Amino acid sequence: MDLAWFLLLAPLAASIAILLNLHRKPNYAIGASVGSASVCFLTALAVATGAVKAPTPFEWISVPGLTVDIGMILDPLSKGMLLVVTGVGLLVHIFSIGYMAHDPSRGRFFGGLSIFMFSMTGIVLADNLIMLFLFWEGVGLSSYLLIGFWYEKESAAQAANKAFVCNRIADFGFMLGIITFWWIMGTVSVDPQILGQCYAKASMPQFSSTLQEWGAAQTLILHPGGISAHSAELVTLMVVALFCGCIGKSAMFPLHVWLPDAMEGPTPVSALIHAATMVAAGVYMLCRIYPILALSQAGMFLIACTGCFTAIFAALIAVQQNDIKRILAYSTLSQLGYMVMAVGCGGPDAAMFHLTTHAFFKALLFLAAGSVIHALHEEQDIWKMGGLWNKIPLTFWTFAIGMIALSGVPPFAGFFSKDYILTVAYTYGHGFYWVGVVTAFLTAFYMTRLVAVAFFGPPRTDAAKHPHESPPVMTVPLVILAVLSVIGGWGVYEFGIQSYYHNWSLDVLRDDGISYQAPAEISSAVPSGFVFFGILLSAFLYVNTASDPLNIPVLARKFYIDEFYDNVLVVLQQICANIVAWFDSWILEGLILRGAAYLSAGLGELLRLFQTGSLQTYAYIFTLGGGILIYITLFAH
Amino acid sequence: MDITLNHYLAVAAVLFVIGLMGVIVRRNLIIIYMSLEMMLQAANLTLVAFSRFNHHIDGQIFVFFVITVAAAEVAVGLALIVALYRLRQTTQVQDLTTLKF
Amino acid sequence: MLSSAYVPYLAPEMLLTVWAMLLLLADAFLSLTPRAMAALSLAGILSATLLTLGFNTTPLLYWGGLCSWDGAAKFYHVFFLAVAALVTWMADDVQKPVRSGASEFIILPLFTTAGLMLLSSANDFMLLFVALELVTISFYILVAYQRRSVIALEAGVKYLILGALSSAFLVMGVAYIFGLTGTTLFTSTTPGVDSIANHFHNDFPVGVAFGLLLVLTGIGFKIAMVPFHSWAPDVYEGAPNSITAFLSVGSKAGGLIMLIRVVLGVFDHSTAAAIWIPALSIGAILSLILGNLAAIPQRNLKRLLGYSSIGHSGFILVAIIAASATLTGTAYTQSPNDLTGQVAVAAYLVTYLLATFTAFIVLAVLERRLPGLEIHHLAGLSQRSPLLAAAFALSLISMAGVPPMSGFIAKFYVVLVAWNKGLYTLLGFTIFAAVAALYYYLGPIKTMYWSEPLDEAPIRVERTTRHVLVILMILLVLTGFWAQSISILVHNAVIGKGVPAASAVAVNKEPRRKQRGIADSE
Amino acid sequence: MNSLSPLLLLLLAPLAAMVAIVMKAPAQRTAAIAAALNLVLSIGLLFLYHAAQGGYDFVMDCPWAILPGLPPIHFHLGVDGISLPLVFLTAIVSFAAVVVSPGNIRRAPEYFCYLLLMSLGAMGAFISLDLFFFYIFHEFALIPTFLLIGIWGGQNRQFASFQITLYLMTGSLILLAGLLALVMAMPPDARSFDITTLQTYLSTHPLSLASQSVIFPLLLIGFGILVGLFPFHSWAPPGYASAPPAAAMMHAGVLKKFAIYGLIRVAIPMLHDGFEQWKYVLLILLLGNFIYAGFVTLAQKELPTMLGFSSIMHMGYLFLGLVTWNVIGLTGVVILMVAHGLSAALLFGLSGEITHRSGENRFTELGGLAKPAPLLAVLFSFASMASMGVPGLANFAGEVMVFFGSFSAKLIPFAAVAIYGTVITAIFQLRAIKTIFYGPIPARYQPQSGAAAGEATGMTDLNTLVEYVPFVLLTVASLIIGFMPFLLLHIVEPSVSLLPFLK
Repeated sequence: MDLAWFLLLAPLAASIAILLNLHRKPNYAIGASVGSASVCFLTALAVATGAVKAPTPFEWISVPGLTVDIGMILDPLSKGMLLVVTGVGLLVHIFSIGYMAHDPSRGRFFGGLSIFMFSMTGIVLADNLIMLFLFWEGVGLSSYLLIGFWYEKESAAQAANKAFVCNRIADFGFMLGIITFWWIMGTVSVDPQILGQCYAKASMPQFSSTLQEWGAAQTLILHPGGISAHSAELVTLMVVALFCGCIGKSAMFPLHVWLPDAMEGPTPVSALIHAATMVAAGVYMLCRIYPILALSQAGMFLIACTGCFTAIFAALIAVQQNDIKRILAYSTLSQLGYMVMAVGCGGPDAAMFHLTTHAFFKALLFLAAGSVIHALHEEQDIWKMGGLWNKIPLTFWTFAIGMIALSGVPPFAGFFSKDYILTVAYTYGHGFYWVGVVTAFLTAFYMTRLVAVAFFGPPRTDAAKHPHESPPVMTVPLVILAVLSVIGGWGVYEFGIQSYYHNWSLDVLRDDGISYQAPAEISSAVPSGFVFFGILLSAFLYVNTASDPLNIPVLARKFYIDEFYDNVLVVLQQICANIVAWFDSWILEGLILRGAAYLSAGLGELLRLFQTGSLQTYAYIFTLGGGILIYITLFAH
Repeated sequence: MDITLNHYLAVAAVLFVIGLMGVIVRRNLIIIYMSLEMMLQAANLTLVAFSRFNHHIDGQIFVFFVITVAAAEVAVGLALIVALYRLRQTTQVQDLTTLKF
Repeated sequence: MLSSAYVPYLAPEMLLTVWAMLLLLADAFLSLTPRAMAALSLAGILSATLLTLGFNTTPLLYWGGLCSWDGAAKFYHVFFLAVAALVTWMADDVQKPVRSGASEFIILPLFTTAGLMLLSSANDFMLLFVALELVTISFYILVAYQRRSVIALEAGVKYLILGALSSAFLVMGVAYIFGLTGTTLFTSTTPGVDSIANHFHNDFPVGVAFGLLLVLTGIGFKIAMVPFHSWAPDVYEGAPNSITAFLSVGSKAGGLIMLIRVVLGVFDHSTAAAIWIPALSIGAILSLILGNLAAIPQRNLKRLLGYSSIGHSGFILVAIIAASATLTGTAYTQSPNDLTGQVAVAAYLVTYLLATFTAFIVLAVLERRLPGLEIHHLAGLSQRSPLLAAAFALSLISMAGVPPMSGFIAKFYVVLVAWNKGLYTLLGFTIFAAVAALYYYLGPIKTMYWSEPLDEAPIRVERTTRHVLVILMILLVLTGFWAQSISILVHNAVIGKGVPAASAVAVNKEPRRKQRGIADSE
Repeated sequence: MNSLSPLLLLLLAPLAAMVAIVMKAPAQRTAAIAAALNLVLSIGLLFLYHAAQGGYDFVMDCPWAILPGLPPIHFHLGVDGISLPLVFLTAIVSFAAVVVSPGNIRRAPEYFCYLLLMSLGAMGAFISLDLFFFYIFHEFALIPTFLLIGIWGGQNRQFASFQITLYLMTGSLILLAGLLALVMAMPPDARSFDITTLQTYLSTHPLSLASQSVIFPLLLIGFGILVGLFPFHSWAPPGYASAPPAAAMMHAGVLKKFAIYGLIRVAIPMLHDGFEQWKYVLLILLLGNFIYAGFVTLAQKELPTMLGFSSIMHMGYLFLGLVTWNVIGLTGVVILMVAHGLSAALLFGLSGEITHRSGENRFTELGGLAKPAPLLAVLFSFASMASMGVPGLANFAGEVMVFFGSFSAKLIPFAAVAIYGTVITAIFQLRAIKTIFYGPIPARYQPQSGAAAGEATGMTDLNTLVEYVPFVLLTVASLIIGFMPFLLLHIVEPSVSLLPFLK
């Protein structure tokens, strides 16, 4: 058997073992889970060095016209992503040992993590869209299980449901996209070579006008099956539908609402799944199928717009949040928006680069936040913290590194990747660039606000006065991530993450001026200036304040999107459901069915009334009936 | 005036209808039973008339069968009515409405 | 005309009649126990059956053309003898309180049966009338046999008056037919001999049509066709159980074979069919609707079965209509036997016999053990006597026509022949009626199986009864699942109409047109 | 081919068990042994079947009866890749249903006899290659269903049992008329009840369009009623809600599949022109299954009725797969039939356990049961995930193939609605999980410390082997098919490819 299968089998075996028996024995469960994560990471290292080759795929579904393999693609893209996933995953596993040490159900927690590892490596390795979808749903499932880990809490259960349903809505589109993909391409494989061939096909049209394609899409909706498989509209439709998957998984507007709520889960879960890896799977998927996306200009434009809008939209909301994890969650949204925008602007390598650095520092931030929360006995409101910087120094310093990296201060990792994205955006369109810059400013602003309020100033509660530093099993992962957050963006000549992905993208893409443009040379001084301005402004406002000097309800209430969904869409749906159910039980079943039944029975009651018991009535019926019968048959026809 | 077949048939029909009316409107079982006999006799009259005018003897033979059978029927019927009278002290049909609906 | 060679065909009837008279005499002079009487009676029935079974089914007329012998005659002879056997057994075994020492309750059914048998081979209106009256008059006595019971007497009187009324209609109808054709003979083997079937091929006078309809009125009474059905629920309720079963199966079958002989044997050509097919169609539809719908609210089991019997008549009438040769259809010709409406009728009757007797035997047993025969008295029967409950349930399910019970096969045939002849309207009503029927048949099953028993005491069933019930149950299932068994029984049950003497070999498949050609050439 | 077939054993085992039970053998044990035998046998058949070439195997054919006016009836057994998975489904669900039933149920012998009869009927219908037996066997289940619901049913059982029986009887009668019409519309010398003969003949000599367009709707409505095609679905939810869990498992899991099987086997291949003509009507109706039934499901306030409507809704996928009539879609339909059978049986069984153990089936009253009953929660989650089409469970493989098939057949808007159906399913299934198992525990479901608590019932989990084995078995089967659909596909696909008129 090929060694590479261990990437999938090890966590699968661990999760099955935990499901069957080990959930009752937490320590064994932890052993199995962490062990499997280590195996994964080691195998991933072996894969990355090229020591382990891609295994022979086997047929999962095979009927004439549709073949779905279970196989692996081991190209630079997946290798890089694999290292991030398994590496960060392993660190989070280790961190969790300490973080979850006092939870009686931690066996179940680690089981969920193992399911996640299994699914996530599956997504990374998938060589076709159906397999990708399989694991795509698998990460959704593990996310659901882990968000709802404390299921006794109503809010946790609700958040888990919300996450799953939002993803499902998006997967609706994704599935449509996959099937359209198959319809157009005749395959579901995403092997770069096959995609490259499709991409190179002369028959593949390319478009530049959005409006023109919208008209065509209308044609499609009104005349199903009336267009040929290779028509242009369909390609755009496919791109948009595939992008839907990303909208759900990577929590783009308008389906972003589940991600902040997902913070109901344990913090390591937030770090691993809802910041570093799973939510980035959407971006990874876009990069994986990038040659196909690039076929539709309109689709790309839509992707870029969505990403851009989500980036600034989430950043704005983050400015007014008070829950440490929620701030980070909105920040994640915003950064994901960046990445998606990068893809849309024609820079998948930029997106992947940012994905990687973001995985480092956002995992770091979440784990450090977890450490803070742990230290303060489950306190998450930053206004109830304060003055922590010298009491839990290790946590503070690692957190600070993460914050600086995220803000994009040179020469931390975030600076390079963000700068690269802005470059790509500038090449694509200046508007995107400027929105990106403003977002960078906002990022710096709210992160500084977070640090200033949570770590500086006087302690605002008793808990904040006596925090305790976390054990080494938690702090060591922090330190490792902090180091990565610092050096992650560095590149020396051809060695570095940026050039790694850049080389990948040059391999995959053709340089035809539409799908890939060489980035323009622009100075990074402007965004950096904005970043510093943001940090300073925020520090000025927030150091040593007891309450928020800004008070913008519309931001604090997240633009009322949740309220709109809960009070309008959900209520509307329930009203529809009740109306239909009323119709079903009263009209269809009641009036029509029972009506027919009662009518028959009533008619029966009526008919038996003729049976009066009187002989004369009988004789009368006999005679009259006979007479009528004779009349009808003889004379009336 | 010639008395044709139609005259006989008409008389028979009238007899039949009178008998039928008797069955329907009279309330005493004995009377009803007599009306029934009248209906049978109407049929007999029809048979005889047809037999006579068509020169077929079969009809008249049939009449004998009908009369015989009617006699048997009357024997059984009257026995029933008597039994009923002994039990209920009535021969009125409106008292016979235990079985209904 | 009287050819002694054919007398043996009448032997079963004669045997039964003579045997019954002897038994009456024996009853007067010897002090035989009812059981012995029943045994003797059964012996008579058995010998008559053996005699009948010995005859082949080559169609012919005998007794100067007054009687006909054919597959149908043989089938119905055996059928009535089987019914008689069951009735006699019931009278002795499960109806003890009814017979109460007097033997007529056991002997009279022999006369009835003889009459029914004669009815099934009558080829002349005169004989038909006499046979019919033999049946009817003996039924008057049997129905009102419990003469200390008000209900029984009331039922008897109602049956008497309405029966006599229908007889009057029948005779009147016969008189008109006779008057306009000059004969009472249905068909004749000899071209020279006058018979009704030799008349009216091109025109069909209103008078004869009127007569035919009056005859149908009389027959409709026997088979409880709406609107001549009024007696059925009351008489079913009032009569002793064995007699109700007898009425329900025997009398109905007698009426049906009579109907078959008249409408299919004599009047089955286009001008006449234009009269009776609409009439019977209306009757069938009304019977299907009234019988099955009015049964829904019934609470008394015998009454419920009475209404359901009306409904069953509706089903059978559909098959008789479909049997008309004037309707063209697409019958299947490859199987060894044609499926005709007549075969369907016979099949229906066989399954109906099994189900009805099962039901009434159960009711007869229960009559003595339960306070009454309302549905609610059955509560918890499945726990008090699983056998009785199962037997009753099976019989009801079979009557409802649920596969794989034998009743399904019967309904299947009816649907099939109706479909073959394109009687789609009737089919629609049939399906509606089948569903409605299931509704009320499920009611007693529900009560027997779900409801808590009012009285926990188990009901003991005597051994013979038990065995008979088990056999009937097995037959109910077997004849459904091994459907061929019924078709073996009934495939010959077809009247051999108008077979010319010259080619007396004949088959029931002789094309109608050819006979007409002969008649026309006279 | 008059040799005996192992398929005969599938029928004899329950029959023998019924006889034994009547002879006073221990009811549940006997029934379970028979069902287990069938399960082992059907799994064996899955392996023995000559999968690669498709077509019928284990055939046995003996003349049964010649009825007047009808082509000869044969006792013709055989399975192909389409029916074999359904045989397996029948066996496994029957086994689960028997084992799930409480052993101390009142009037146990009767109960298990009826259950076995249902199993026998379903099994017989799937392995019969003669229209007559195909129809008759299915009807075996009608009266047992009535009695099971009536005697051992829950609330509202009287109404529900009557409604389900009468409605299904109506469907069966219409179906019967359709089947008869089909046979009778053929030229006399070609008539036959044999499904294989009919298929061969009718694929080369189709009936006239006029008769096809009359007969097909008869079959469609007949089968449609039996399977709960919108708007003929009203019998199902109250019926399933009132039925004892085992009966609901059998009916929703297995018997309903009979109608889809009939459409694949009889209606569509034999009346293909009629199908082409009526398929737009079918498409509209299946939209009703998705949207209408989906919304009604969303509004349900009790677990069993919700499951009832959801099982109606999921029939939409099967119908969509049928309409595609291409290899991908039909293979998906077969897989999905098995998958839905497993998940529906699981859900109804577990719903029965929840109702039984908590004494409650209203969502408003349930909550937090995951704490006292974790195994129940896990299994229910598995079943819900299966029903939602989460990959790794069997339903996904079937659904995804149906989607692909419908794209291939250019039914894109319908495929879109079908995929949207998975969203609706997710909404109501997750809500059910949440309200039943999550959240704080109501006080009355706290595990009781003392036994003397009287009527206050502490919620208990599935404890003994007998209690959880049936559910685990169904779950594992679903997982195996879900993870390795190719196991089943190898069996299904060659036979599906042999169907006529494939697009």
